[in-house]
Amino acid sequence: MKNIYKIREDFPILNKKINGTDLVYFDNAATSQTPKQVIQKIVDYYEQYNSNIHRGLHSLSTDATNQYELSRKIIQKHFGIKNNHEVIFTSGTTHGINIVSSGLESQINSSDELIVSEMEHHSNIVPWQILCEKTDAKLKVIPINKEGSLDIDTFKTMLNKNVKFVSINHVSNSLGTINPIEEIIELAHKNNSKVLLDGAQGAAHFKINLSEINVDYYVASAHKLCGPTGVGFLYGKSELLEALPSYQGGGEMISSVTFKKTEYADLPYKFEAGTPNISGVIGFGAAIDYMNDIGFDNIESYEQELLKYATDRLKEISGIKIYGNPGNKISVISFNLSNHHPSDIGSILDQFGIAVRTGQHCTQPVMDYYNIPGTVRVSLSFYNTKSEIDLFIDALEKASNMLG
Amino acid sequence: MKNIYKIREDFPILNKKINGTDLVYFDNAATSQTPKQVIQKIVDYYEQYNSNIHRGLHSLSTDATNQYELSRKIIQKHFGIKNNHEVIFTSGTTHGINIVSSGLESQINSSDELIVSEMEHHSNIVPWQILCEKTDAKLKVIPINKEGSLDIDTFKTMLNKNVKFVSINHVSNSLGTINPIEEIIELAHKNNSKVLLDGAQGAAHFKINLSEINVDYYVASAHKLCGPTGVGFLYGKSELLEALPSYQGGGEMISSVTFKKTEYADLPYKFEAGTPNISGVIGFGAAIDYMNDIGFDNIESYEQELLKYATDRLKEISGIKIYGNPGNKISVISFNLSNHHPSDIGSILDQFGIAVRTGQHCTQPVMDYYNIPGTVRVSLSFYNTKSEIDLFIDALEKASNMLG
Amino acid sequence: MENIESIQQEIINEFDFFDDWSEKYQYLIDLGKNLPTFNEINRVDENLVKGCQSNVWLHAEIINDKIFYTADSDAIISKGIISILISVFSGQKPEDIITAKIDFIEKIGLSNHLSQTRANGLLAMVKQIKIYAVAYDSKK
Amino acid sequence: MENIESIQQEIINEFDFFDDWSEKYQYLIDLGKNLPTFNEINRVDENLVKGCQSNVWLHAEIINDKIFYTADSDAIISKGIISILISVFSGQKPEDIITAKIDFIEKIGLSNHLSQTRANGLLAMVKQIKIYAVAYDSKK
Ligand SMILES: Cc1ncc(COP(=O)(O)O)c(C=O)c1O
Ligand SMILES: Cc1ncc(COP(=O)(O)O)c(C=O)c1O
Repeated sequence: MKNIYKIREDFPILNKKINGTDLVYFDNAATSQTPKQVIQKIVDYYEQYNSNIHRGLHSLSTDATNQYELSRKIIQKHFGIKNNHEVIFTSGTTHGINIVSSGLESQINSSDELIVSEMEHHSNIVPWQILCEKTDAKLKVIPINKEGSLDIDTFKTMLNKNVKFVSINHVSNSLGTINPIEEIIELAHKNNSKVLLDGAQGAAHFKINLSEINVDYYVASAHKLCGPTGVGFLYGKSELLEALPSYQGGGEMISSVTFKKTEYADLPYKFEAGTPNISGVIGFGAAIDYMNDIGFDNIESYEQELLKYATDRLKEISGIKIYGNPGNKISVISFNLSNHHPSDIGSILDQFGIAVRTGQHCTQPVMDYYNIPGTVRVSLSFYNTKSEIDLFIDALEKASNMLG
Repeated sequence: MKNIYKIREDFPILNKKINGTDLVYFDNAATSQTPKQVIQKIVDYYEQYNSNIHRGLHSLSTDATNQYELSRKIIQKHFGIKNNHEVIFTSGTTHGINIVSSGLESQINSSDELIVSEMEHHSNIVPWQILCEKTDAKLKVIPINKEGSLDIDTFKTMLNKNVKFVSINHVSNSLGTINPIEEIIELAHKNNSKVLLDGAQGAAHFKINLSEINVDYYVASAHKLCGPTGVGFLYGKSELLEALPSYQGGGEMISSVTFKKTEYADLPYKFEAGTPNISGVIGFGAAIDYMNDIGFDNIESYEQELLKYATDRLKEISGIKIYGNPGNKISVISFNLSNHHPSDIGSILDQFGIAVRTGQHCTQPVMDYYNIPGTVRVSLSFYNTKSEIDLFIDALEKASNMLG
Repeated sequence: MENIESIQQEIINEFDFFDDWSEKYQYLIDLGKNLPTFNEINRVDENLVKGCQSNVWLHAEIINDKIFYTADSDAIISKGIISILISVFSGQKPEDIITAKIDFIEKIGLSNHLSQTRANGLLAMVKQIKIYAVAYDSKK
Repeated sequence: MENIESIQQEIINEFDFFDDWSEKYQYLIDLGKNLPTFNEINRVDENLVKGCQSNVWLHAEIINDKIFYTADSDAIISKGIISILISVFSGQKPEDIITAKIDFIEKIGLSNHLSQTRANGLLAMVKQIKIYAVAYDSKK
């Protein structure tokens, strides 16, 4: 991998001081930081060729359209997607899931069942609850076990001819668990159920080939992938996206409008109504290029090294309880310290310049499962270092002393 | 007003060369350009305090949340909105209209009527067509006249007890017409119909006080207001927004999730599911601050001066036909030259570095009304100059000669 | 009973002794630990203060025209903050609580050391304290 | 009839004479004006080429195993572009059209002077020309 200190130079925010001390940013699962290459790409857009895209005849519009469509190609290639028009730009993971869940309304009826898991992010629970409310379909939940893994045996027993859809995250944002998605997809497909994979957490940590795993839908957010806020993408197999009604009406997504009859445009435009987040999409492409320059293999192995180091060091502290101990996990550690409330730990760590997330992490069912109000979550990225982990451990020990 | 050349220094893109000559950007109605103050604000976000907002305990999250919420306050104040929670951030005008149109589904039935006008942007037609398809309600259309004004007398005869909703643009993007919205709102309210105002074009050209005009819903996009792409806002009266179901399910918009029961958060979060376009929202606030620094009164009078100058100079050219001649219009001129196709004019103007938009401008019914394939649209902004208009007129004359 | 203003002044004086944020936090934590035990009967949803990251329960009762507050939280720093608020407001008259100007929070320099989320929580607590006062006042 | 490659070369030579974009555009415009009149019978929706900013109609018929194209547009520059395409492809054999490598567009330096929208339109026209050839070829 490129030298870690060289990498850190790419991230201006890592020079920031908090309360007089160096920022240690361990909240990467909420939002990753943005390298200057991506920031510069966004600045270039606004300084050089800011313009509305498609249908414009002038040069700026041509440049903006080309760069926007280049991002689609970068994403297509990176995620191993067969057809360019299967990449739909969204405002983020949540938006992508909602396009699918709301679009399925006419295909789902009261005898159908949908499956999610107990470890899903609220964004992958609530849209399906809404769909079930509208259609009277049943929402079933794959349970988790103490290790924080999915109970695949139970999942197998849940599959029956009524199960039309399985929506599951690749990686849990609160526990870090990497789910056995190949197995889940195969089981679901044998059962004629379609599968949506929530890649919000997975996409940042390893490369995935969507054609190979043969998933039906996939969603992710740029802001968790070194990219800008307000943009993400939805992948869907052509024939499924074509069968899905468009989510929003507006400009760009139609080919002809009269008050008698409106004709919808082809994929992907059918789902991209209105002026999109052009600078965001362009920054998204730059972010994926940036991460590929670092190399996902390098990222993965370095992050695993950080994970091991942080876990080992955390375990030295008495009273630490880590939630989730699955065989496969990303560099996310959710823990509590003695009986201290996570928000007490988080507030004190912040005074030491250490940014962690505390609370339920939008996964209330996971907290309910462990019967806790929340956790302190440390999520490490490829630009973090072992010495930052040391600072964090020091601060945590001090917090522990203060709280007594 | 601040000196125009000082203002132009704020816009880096205005130094751009196209095909060897200076860029003349006259496509402001599609997307306005972005001043360096706004670009810097976006850069600051990514370099200083990029973080997921709300519920975070650490400093970055506090900073990001404060700045995000500050933008809500800036918008609230600028648009004369009573309550802060009545400002909902969206990904743009199209998104805002769709939140309302799709949310009304349960309140509209087959005996109801909805009214739009013949001059609406597709984004303010298609969502209502979809709603009507779902509910069997009727979509009625206020006709326009040769001047490009709404036929208010006909509108009056269209109002009856079945009309539940009127959705109308403040300013036409293809003709520039400023509609008599106070009158329309009053007539609609007397008829117990709610009104949505599409402010995509109006917001950039003059200040509007939403409480005073007493409109029920209002939508706009930042990218037409010197702000970034992928962000806009929806205003709605509290009681109406509360009665509207949330548009998307996900994080942030719920207060509690269990598989038995999910409780939705209060306004505005109920409509802001998922990680929003944080940098976009913050840039949006900076853009409104920037425009207020220039002063909307100044902007309005200077743009009217440009409009008059451009119109006069255009009329000197033989074969020019301008579409729309309403009493009140913004600095937008839609025209054709002899029998030349607008795309021929546009292509040649582009070679001279002049960016105009050609085609239907997402208002096909307007083109159908005039029975033309499209127009050349020149849309001027407060950072344009009379000498740019001269360059445009020169180029247009040359184009006319070339086309013969 | 001292009045609200002078109690605030005492708190400000107290915090003036501290050199840095960690001493302030330690003080809050100690206050939190010494908060009187909350009557379990009052640990009900109606007493939950909305808008805090941790659960905060706030109970009020009126005795001889004065309002007495008791409270609890599952987070110790929240408890420390509550403890200060109780020392300011508990035992005061509804009309005084309603009109009180609360400025000690900035003056003790705590607002710099509270995240937005916690600051919102604190505001929510003050608001709830005042709402109780308004409710009792209007019943008189 | 010359073959596709040599016709392309002639076009490239022709454009080499021009000094700047305006001469190229003027040439396209003149070509557009001289495009033979389109038979009104063929102005049907099925002949519309999708993806152009202006309407482009393209008709093909086979005479003695060769394909003859006629076309029209409501925009003159599109007509000029079509005119060149017709001179390249019309009268050629389906199999030659299918396999032809089209590189004159970049070589005449027009791609720099065509907006993306027009370039897409041009691609759409070439695609449609090839689709007709494939259709006739498979019927043989
Ligand atoms: C009048 C009007 N309404 C709606 C829109 C759609 O705005 P957006 O593409 O930002 O969603 C536009 C943009 O061109 C417009 O001019
Ligand atoms: C697993 C998972 N799914 C979905 C989301 C929602 O992503 P966004 O907020 O970008 O829409 C997140 C973000 O925290 C996540 O971690």
